[in-house]
Amino acid sequence: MALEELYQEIILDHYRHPRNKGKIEDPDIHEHATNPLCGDEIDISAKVENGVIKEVKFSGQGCSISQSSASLLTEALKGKTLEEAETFIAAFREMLAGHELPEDTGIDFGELEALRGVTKFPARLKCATLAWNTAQEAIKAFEKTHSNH
Amino acid sequence: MALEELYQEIILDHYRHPRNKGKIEDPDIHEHATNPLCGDEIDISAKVENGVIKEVKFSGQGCSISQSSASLLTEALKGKTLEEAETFIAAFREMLAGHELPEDTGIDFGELEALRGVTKFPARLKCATLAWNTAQEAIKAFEKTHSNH
Amino acid sequence: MAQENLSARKAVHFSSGHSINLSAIRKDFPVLSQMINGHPLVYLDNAASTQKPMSVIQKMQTFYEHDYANVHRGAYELSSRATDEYEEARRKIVDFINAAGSKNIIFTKNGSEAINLVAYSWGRHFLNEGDEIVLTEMEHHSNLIPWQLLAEEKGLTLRPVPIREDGTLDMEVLKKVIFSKTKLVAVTHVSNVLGTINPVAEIARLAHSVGAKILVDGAQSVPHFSVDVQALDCDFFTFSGHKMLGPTGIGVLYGKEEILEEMPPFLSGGDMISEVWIDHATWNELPYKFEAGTPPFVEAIGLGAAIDYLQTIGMDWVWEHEQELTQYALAQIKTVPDLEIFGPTENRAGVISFKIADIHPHDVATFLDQEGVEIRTGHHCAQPLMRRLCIPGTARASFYLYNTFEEVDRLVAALNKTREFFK
Amino acid sequence: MAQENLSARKAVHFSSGHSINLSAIRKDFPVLSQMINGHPLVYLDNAASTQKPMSVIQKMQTFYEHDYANVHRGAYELSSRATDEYEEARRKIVDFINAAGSKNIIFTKNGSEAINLVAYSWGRHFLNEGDEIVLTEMEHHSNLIPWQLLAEEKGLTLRPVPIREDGTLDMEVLKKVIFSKTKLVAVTHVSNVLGTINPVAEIARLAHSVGAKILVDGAQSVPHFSVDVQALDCDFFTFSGHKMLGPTGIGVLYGKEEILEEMPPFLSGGDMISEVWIDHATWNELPYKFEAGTPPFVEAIGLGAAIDYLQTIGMDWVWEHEQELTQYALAQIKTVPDLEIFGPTENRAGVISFKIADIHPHDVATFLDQEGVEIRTGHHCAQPLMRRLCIPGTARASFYLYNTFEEVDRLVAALNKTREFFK
Ligand SMILES: Cc1ncc(COP(=O)(O)O)c(C=O)c1O
Ligand SMILES: Cc1ncc(COP(=O)(O)O)c(C=O)c1O
Repeated sequence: MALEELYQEIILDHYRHPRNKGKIEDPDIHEHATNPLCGDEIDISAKVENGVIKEVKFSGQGCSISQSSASLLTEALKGKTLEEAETFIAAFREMLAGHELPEDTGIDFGELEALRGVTKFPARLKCATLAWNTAQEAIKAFEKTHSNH
Repeated sequence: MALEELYQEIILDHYRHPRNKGKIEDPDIHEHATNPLCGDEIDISAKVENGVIKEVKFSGQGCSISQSSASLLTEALKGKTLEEAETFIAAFREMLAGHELPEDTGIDFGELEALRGVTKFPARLKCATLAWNTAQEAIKAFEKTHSNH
Repeated sequence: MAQENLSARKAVHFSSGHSINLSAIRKDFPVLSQMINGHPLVYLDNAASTQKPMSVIQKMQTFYEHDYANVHRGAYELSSRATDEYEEARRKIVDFINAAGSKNIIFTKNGSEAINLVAYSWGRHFLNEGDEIVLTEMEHHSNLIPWQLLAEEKGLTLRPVPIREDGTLDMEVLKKVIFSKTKLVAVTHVSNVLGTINPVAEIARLAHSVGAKILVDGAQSVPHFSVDVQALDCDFFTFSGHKMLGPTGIGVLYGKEEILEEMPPFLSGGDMISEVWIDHATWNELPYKFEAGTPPFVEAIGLGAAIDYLQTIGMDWVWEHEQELTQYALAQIKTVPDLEIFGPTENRAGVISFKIADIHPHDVATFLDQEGVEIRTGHHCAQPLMRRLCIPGTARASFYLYNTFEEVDRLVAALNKTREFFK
Repeated sequence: MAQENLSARKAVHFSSGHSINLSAIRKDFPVLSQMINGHPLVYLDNAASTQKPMSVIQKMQTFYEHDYANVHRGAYELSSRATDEYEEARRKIVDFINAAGSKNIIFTKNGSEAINLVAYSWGRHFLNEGDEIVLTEMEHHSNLIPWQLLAEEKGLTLRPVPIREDGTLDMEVLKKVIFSKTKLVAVTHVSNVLGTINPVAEIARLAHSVGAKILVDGAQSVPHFSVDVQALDCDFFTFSGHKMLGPTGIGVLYGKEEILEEMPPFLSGGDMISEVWIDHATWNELPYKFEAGTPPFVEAIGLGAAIDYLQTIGMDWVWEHEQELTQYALAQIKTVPDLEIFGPTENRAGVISFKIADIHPHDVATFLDQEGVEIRTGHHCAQPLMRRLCIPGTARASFYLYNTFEEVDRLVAALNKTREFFK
């Protein structure tokens, strides 16, 4: 049954036991976003040191897909440079869009592979990408302020 | 051919040689109206003495139907009491709507019978009735002011 | 499930007057006979939009194939036909809601535009700083944001009336907040989330007693039971064609003639004018003063066919049928473990909002979709109401004349399955 | 009549690339194969509204029969299909007029609403007392009255640019009236009365040189030749679906993204919001910020099918065909005794306004209708232009891709007959 593809154990696990939930005090990076159509909310905050994401947290409310996706995101981005993070986010969005990645990107999605099932549920795509779009916005905003300095 | 029913000689004659064309100075009754959709304009003015329409004129511009109808109206209403005029206008509108009049009204349309052809051309009904609606408004307005005195 | 129960109901059904056959009705709706994800479609999103009977689809098709031309401005055969059919559709609306005449009926593109028209034209012209608008916590955004924007522009105060625990309007508060400064009461006839039916005739009396006007958002009432705008004595009444078997692209504003007469135009352009100079213009008579440009006249004609269909079935039958479905559904849905229903249990329409345990509504919808059961989830354009209920959204099943008891059973079975999976 | 001439033209026609067969095209339009008053219909009122090909009618029918549900808000199969098709239609518009992306395309109910949106949202927000709007004497009421109302509200000055004797815009005057106080130039791309094609790219440069914006009313251009809104560099561009083979109930506003971003909402309600509290709200992203309530999405999908049809034929072919018809018609109509044509003889679209002796246009139309020839008469929603030409109205024949040379001959024969009768 296709539903099991969508609601894989990893996803349900991250939904029930979200990792890195909360808000970082005095964050370097911070962005809040909503999906006006279904009411999902995501707040992403992070600490950046020398261009590396040292810590990242999320808070918000929403369905199992949006919340587990955010939880998985925090694990995936931690330790990456901003540049790596942006490449990774772009690649992840490509995967959800159902596109094959070129062989040579060398990107390993790890547990995030579990979200691939969403490609079969187009109505849920926005749930899966909300956190990622938010993180991308956040990084862009950070880079903009810092290149202005 | 149906067209000859619409454009009867009487109508073309009244169009080419309109009767009572002009404006009465210092009229007792006066009303201006337009048909916004085709641009026809009609101005009706009249003198009333002891409740009788002594004189009535029209001016304006428009198609053969609207102008001949106005010209015929001036001839029909002259000499009638306001009450008779209103009954007559109502009866005329009934005729154009394609309704049979009850036998006992005793109304004789005379030359106005020529306008009966309009019933076959619904798109032209508004042309034929513009002057009559305007006259009715004018009489109503007159009666309103005079009952208030 | 409950098979005897069901047949008993159906008997009641058929004894109630005419012999209406539900499966015959369903055959009129081509969309219903399809499979979704391997199951026969169960369409339960009627509060968002309803399906269309063949007669409506075909009416528009035939019109495009045989009689199409622009309305109002033509002195030729096709254009006369189009104009006649458009005005005939308007008269059908007049009859359907018992308006005084065609002058009271303005065609818009949807229910929202109808409310916006009143806010922009009447609101901007007649309301002044310090005036108050009373509305309710259960309004659809379309009967809230236009008043927020107006309030901001004009310095008005909005007075939201809260709901009580049972999902009904708090009439005690309503009576208190309506006073001499109140200029408008904007209230939904039926809540699109809770199914609550508001006592709008009584609210109209309260509004009029202080000289205020009342606008009733009838998007969720007119499709489901017979409405008499004059008996309700509302000043404005709005609704959408697509929620009552009609096409998209058409809505209706009803207004009292003397009020519409005094209102300035809203949208302007072709057809709504009388005489135009390069620097000023005068306006056409009602209702055309408010219909600028080429109106959605084929959509209006389609809505006319929808009304014909509803009247053939009979609005009493529609309402009775939905009431039976709703009572049955309320009883059955409640049997799902950890399920909570929002809204009143009695005197309510066929819109049922609920949540199951802490399963997010979006997840519920995806599960049900896999079973072919199509419901709506989210805030239903009523975010303030969601805040009041302290939930991010609900799952919502809503019925119409073509829904069956078996479909309710399918819904309940799917809900049970969902509950199992997320346990 | 002119039979050799005709075949010569047709040869040119077919040598111009693809082998498009006019009678095959005509078969796509069911309405065309009917009799009116005993004669085969000759439909020459395309500037008011065009007929619809089977593919458009059927697209909407199929959608209602198989895929209908409300858009945007659903997490289920049918609603996803509807949303996808609606957004696909938007992308077709993007391609058709070469917009930058979907954010630039806002669906309205007709061309008039698109202009009103700009007047209400952009105009009320960005214009102030003393600012000036330049427009032309040949504007349709829909690109005039919204600016009159705005001018009255805000204390703006309208600067109408006159036309020259030959029906073209007086560019000398235009250059003079555009100056630092000018904030907007509102101009029609093609006149719906005279067929005049205005040099909008040049006017856009003039407007931008003083920091003004330009709104181009494309109701009569987009249906007939290929338009590139970015090449024209217009800030706003508007048009109607029903004038380009699409259904009623749908219009389009194109706007530059940075301008749309800064504009406040116009119509408000469901779908155009982001977060809503009882007393305030925030807005959805473009283009949804401007689409309140259930949009006319089936109509948008129908318009998408119309664009598919036009692109299959090819806009170059459409334009060439209409140009040939127009040149032929101008030459033939002139042979009718006492007939006067308004508007330019060259560089003009297929809209031909004329009068015959002192026969009122309305009478002409009735005569032609008896011969099955359907034209439009009256002021064509351009009363100031009628005043300028000192006439109450004109008779107007306008062409589209399905019209034939034989139909022009039928028109001319009917005109001669009319002339005879009233002699
Ligand atoms: C030049 C022009 N502008 C605007 C319009 C208005 O379009 P709509 O009737 O779709 O609102 C028309 C058509 O009537 C037109 O010809
Ligand atoms: C109560 C209520 N009011 C207004 C609307 C808005 O109607 P529309 O979407 O036709 O603009 C809706 C439907 O969404 C509704 O349920």
